[in-house]
Amino acid sequence: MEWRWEFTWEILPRMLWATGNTLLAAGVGYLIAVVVGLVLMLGQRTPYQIVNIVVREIVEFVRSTPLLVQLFFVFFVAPQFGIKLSAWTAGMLTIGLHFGTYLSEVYRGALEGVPKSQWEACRALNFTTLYTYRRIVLPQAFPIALPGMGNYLVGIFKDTPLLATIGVAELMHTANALGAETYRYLEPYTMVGFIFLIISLPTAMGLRRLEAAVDRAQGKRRN
Amino acid sequence: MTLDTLHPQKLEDDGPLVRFADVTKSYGSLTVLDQLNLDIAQNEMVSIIGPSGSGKTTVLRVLMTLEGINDGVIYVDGEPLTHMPKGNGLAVANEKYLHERRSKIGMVFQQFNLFPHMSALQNCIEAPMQVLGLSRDEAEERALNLLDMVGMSAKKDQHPTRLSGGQQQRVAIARALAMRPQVMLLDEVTSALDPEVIGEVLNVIRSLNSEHNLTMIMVTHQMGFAREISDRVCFFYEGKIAEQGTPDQLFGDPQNERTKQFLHAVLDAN
Amino acid sequence: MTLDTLHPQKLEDDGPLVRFADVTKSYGSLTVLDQLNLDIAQNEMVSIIGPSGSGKTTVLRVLMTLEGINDGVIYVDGEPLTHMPKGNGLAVANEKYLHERRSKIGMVFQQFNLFPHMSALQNCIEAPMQVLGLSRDEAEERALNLLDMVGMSAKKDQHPTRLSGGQQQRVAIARALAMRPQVMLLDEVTSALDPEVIGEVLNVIRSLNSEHNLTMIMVTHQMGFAREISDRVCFFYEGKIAEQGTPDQLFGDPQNERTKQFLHAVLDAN
Amino acid sequence: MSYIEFLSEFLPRLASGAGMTVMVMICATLLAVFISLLFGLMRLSSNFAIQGTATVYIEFFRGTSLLVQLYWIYYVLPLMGLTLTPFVSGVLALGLNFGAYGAEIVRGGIQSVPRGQYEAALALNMSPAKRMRRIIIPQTFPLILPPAANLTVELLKATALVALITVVDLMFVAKQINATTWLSAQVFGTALIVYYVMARFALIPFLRWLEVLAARMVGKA
Amino acid sequence: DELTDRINAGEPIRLGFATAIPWAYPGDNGEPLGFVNALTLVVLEEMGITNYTTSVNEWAGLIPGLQANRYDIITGGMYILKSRCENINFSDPIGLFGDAMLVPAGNPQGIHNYQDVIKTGATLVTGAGFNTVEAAKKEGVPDGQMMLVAGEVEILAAMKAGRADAAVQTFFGAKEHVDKSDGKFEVTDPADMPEWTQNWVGIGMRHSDTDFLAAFNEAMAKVIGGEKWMEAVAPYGYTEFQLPGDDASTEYACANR
Ligand SMILES: Nc1ncnc2c1ncn2[C@@H]1O[C@H](COP(=O)(O)OP(=O)(O)OP(=O)(O)O)[C@@H](O)[C@H]1O
Ligand SMILES: Nc1ncnc2c1ncn2[C@@H]1O[C@H](COP(=O)(O)OP(=O)(O)OP(=O)(O)O)[C@@H](O)[C@H]1O
Ligand SMILES: [Mg+2]
Ligand SMILES: [Mg+2]
Repeated sequence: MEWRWEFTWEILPRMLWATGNTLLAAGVGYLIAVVVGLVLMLGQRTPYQIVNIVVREIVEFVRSTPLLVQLFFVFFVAPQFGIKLSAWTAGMLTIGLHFGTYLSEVYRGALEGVPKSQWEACRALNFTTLYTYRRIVLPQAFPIALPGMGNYLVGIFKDTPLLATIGVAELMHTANALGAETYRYLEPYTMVGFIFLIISLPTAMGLRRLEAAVDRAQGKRRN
Repeated sequence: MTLDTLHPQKLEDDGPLVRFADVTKSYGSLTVLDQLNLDIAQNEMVSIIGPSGSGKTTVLRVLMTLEGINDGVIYVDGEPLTHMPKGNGLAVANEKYLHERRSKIGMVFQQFNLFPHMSALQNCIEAPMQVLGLSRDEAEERALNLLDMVGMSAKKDQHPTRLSGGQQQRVAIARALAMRPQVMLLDEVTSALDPEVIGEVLNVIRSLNSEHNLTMIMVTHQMGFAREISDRVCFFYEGKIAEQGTPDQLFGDPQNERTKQFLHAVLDAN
Repeated sequence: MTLDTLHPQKLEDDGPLVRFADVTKSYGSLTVLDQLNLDIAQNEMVSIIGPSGSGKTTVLRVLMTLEGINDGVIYVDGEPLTHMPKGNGLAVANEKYLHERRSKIGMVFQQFNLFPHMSALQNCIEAPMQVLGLSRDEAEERALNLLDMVGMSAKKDQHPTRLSGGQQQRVAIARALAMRPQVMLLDEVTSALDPEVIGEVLNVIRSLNSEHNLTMIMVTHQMGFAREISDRVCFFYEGKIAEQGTPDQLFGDPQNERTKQFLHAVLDAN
Repeated sequence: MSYIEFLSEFLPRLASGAGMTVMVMICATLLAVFISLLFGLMRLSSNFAIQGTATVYIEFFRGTSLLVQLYWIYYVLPLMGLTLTPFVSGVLALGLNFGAYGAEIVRGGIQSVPRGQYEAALALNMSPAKRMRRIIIPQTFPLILPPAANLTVELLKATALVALITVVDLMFVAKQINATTWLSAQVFGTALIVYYVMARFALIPFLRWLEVLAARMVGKA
Repeated sequence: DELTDRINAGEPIRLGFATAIPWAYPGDNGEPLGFVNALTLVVLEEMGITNYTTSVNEWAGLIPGLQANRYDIITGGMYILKSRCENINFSDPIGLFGDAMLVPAGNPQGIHNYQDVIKTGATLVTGAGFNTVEAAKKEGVPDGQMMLVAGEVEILAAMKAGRADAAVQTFFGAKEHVDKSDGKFEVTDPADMPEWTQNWVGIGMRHSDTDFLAAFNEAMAKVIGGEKWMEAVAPYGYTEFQLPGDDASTEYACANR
């Protein structure tokens, strides 16, 4: 099965248009996830045990069930109970909530990476808990969380193909359609892979830069 | 804890600023503070000396509410620290109550615990601005002033990782002093300081002590320092105060066996 | 670095064990070690004193190869430390070469740097087993012996987070001594120790010094300690040795202005 | 038919599918862990070639979607003369892909161990390998485990994709049942619950236990 | 060719199909059910081949799977279309089939074909990459009215969720859905659909396996429409109406569909 250039050029416009959709879905989804994640993480550290447990269970449920199935339910089953969201809204909300639960775990791990002695210093200076988080703990947790957060930025982008099941015409959806219409899979799939690469590579590099910059800003010595 | 032993009402006003009443603290089977009783008056400078592991740091940590206690009460300014009056008994203090109590106390740690992501100056202005609500200018003025007193103004923009041991310690001292606490807890602040700097720090502390009538409790291993600065020296042994008195008394003619032995060693060393 | 200034060939055997030849170390614009020259003989005990920020810790760090140097050469046992002979010049040393050089040197850090995931005992047997290839029994025997000498055998199974400052420091000392290095670098090891323990530690060090003819370079702020233990005292000022000599000379009648001033302060403090 | 009837009729098949899911899960996890450590360490190597290789690998597998990799291994590799069984294809794709993510986590954890620990190990003259294995890596566990747990749970769910290449796992069985009964809500609802149960009451407790273990190891707990 | 050699060597022939009731689908143990499988087995038996294995795939993966040599023939019930002919060979037609509309019971909007869809402005759902997509486009259904989802499952789900007013699929597929969704839906008469969307179905094979193709066609010619044939497919609702007819030829389909 040899590579056909003219076919490649022929489908390129459709692929690029789909790429736009993919980026949009991933971008908005990630923004939602970052915020939701923070809420879910703090929701597990409130003084109220009940709240903590409830939030914990929500996180566990969402993150331990497949996004694919969640999308199916939100889009196809929820309407039978009167909740009818557009493919796009349903898609981005679901993916955002889903990755929000992951990020909440990333945040948690990072927080535990901040030495206990830093909390003690804040006590001694009589900072309020909220303030301690905002100015002392989170800034130090941030560099620890960055690699994980980067992972999920790339990850959410990578998972947008799942939106195909509910008919959001992103890259994979288009590649499948093209493949199925023309029965040539080599070009569409290879192009998808390639497009994913040329988008996620610079992203990842940017994240590296960011990590380094943050460390420098915090006067850390690199090993 | 046994509440019946306690007298919840406020102590009379001319009473001690800090009072440990039968305070016991233990880690599992190990008793670190053993029914400790200790009163410290307004404006007094108390040094705590004693062998390693005798509970010196722990005293400061419980007073800073970094560790809970197993029995007894600690009074600050006449009011119980870890317990708040409730009905006609005592209930375990909530965060709000502790926050208000803590505002009277400041501490310098043996390991400095500076904020690594902030410059020396930022480390010092953070709390005054946020907790005391000073304006940035006021806070900076105060901080620069203190950093200058401890000879660190040249390094004010460096992050802790780029500071030497003594430099870090001096920043830590400035950070705590910037809060103008009533009671200041110093845990071996002189350990990383050379005699010269110790001299300077001494002066800073003295001046603050007189100007802002600061009360001080310091743990130290440097007898010279203890002798120099303190009104009273407490010799700790196995979580108790084995002996206490003015520097001259304690260093001059110690009564307690253990104290003698300890100070004897000191003379060997210096 | 400028290789022409160097003499790669091995120094004569009766030469110094450690030699700093015009060593310069700077962080950006800040010069921390300024063309430092320092020879230390086999079995000698050298104390380094001096104001905070004068480069004392840095000397130890570069000798331990924790920091690179910008100029000059450091010789250990006659062989260049950071550079290995190659052709008739010097090339930057590779890991293997450094590994072999380092085996002669041990260090105790100002901040202890104990391994938090290991008990006191494990901290002490890890390297002897992994690096020197001792059997667990040999390693434990050696370690327990040392922990006992520094009075820590009771806490041998505790993790560092559960040890007091002085206890951590003593474990750190034992850990370094367990490697039986030829040269031992001590950075303010006495800072967290009370005079009693200092006495004990002193004896440990002395005995090792005589038995295993250990050479020692220690940074300290406690003049008493320096005077007590060392054959030679070096007064550091701004990355240079401003003055050096036997304790009696240096403390007795210092020549250099800066030294006088510094020691004057000392007398104030003690 | 009522949900009870539905379960009594199809649960056995779903269960057997779940069995296969667990198989895939375990194999893929082992592969992923190995790759994470390998490339996580390579990323930190000072040797440019090694570091470069790791970076390329990680970015490639993070950069292209798992689905694409799966299809590549299953449909395109045979065109190049390498035909792997569906099971192997699935495990391979999952392991390689998640390994890349794991490597980043490993790297992050290692880099956040305090510098003083490297210095102490070096001062004791431990070889770079020993420094890593005995001192640094053990200390990274408390930092690495929460995100790693995330990843493992994700992997469990990602196994659903192997259904697309004819591995008879939970998702595959669910699709089969659905295609004959068309009770989508019940079928996929049940599948969802099965995944949840596997994760919530087997996988996650196990990972939490590891976290506690690690915390105790560094004397935190 | 390679396949013939393998079969002569006594190796089993590998049938590849997706789950599309009643065309072709696996039993609990993966045994080949559905009429395409049934009649394929009849032909193979005629060829003296009784030794076979099966592989159940995603519909969209059927042709790549064949090209990746993961099975030898596609018995999924594929229309013979030009685009497909470029990638694989087809046996002679095994039948002529039409699409139909799946609509809510009582067909409120009166949708019977693509033109009705355009008129009513209804939303039409079908699977991404189904041949019906091409058909709808040719008939002029605007993209705005088309809803493309992953497959049969989502098509029915979309109808149940009321996200689409009509679904277009094969008559058999639609009928299956009607049977399995207790009276919620009904299927329109295939005859109402444009004639040209009627399609012949063939068994898919690799371009390379030419000898096998010839042998298969030869054997099929003997049994098609015969007694064995008809009783094999009867349980799945395949009747003589579906028989391809004598003028049917794969070449014609490849050229015109
Ligand atoms: N990583 C670094 N980056 C920049 N400057 C540094 C760094 N490390 C040390 N310095 C500076 O180098 C100088 C010497 O540091 P060093 O730790 O040797 O001092 P020291 O003699 O040990 O002082 P102390 O007695 O307080 O420990 C100090 O002024 C310090 O600020
Ligand atoms: N978290 C802990 N868990 C268990 N034991 C502890 C803990 N913290 C301290 N200890 C023990 O409590 C005792 C007193 O500790 P503390 O830090 O008060 O000693 P110290 O007087 O400050 O000694 P040093 O002068 O060496 O700092 C020590 O024996 C120590 O091992
Ligand atoms: Mg202490
Ligand atoms: Mg120093």
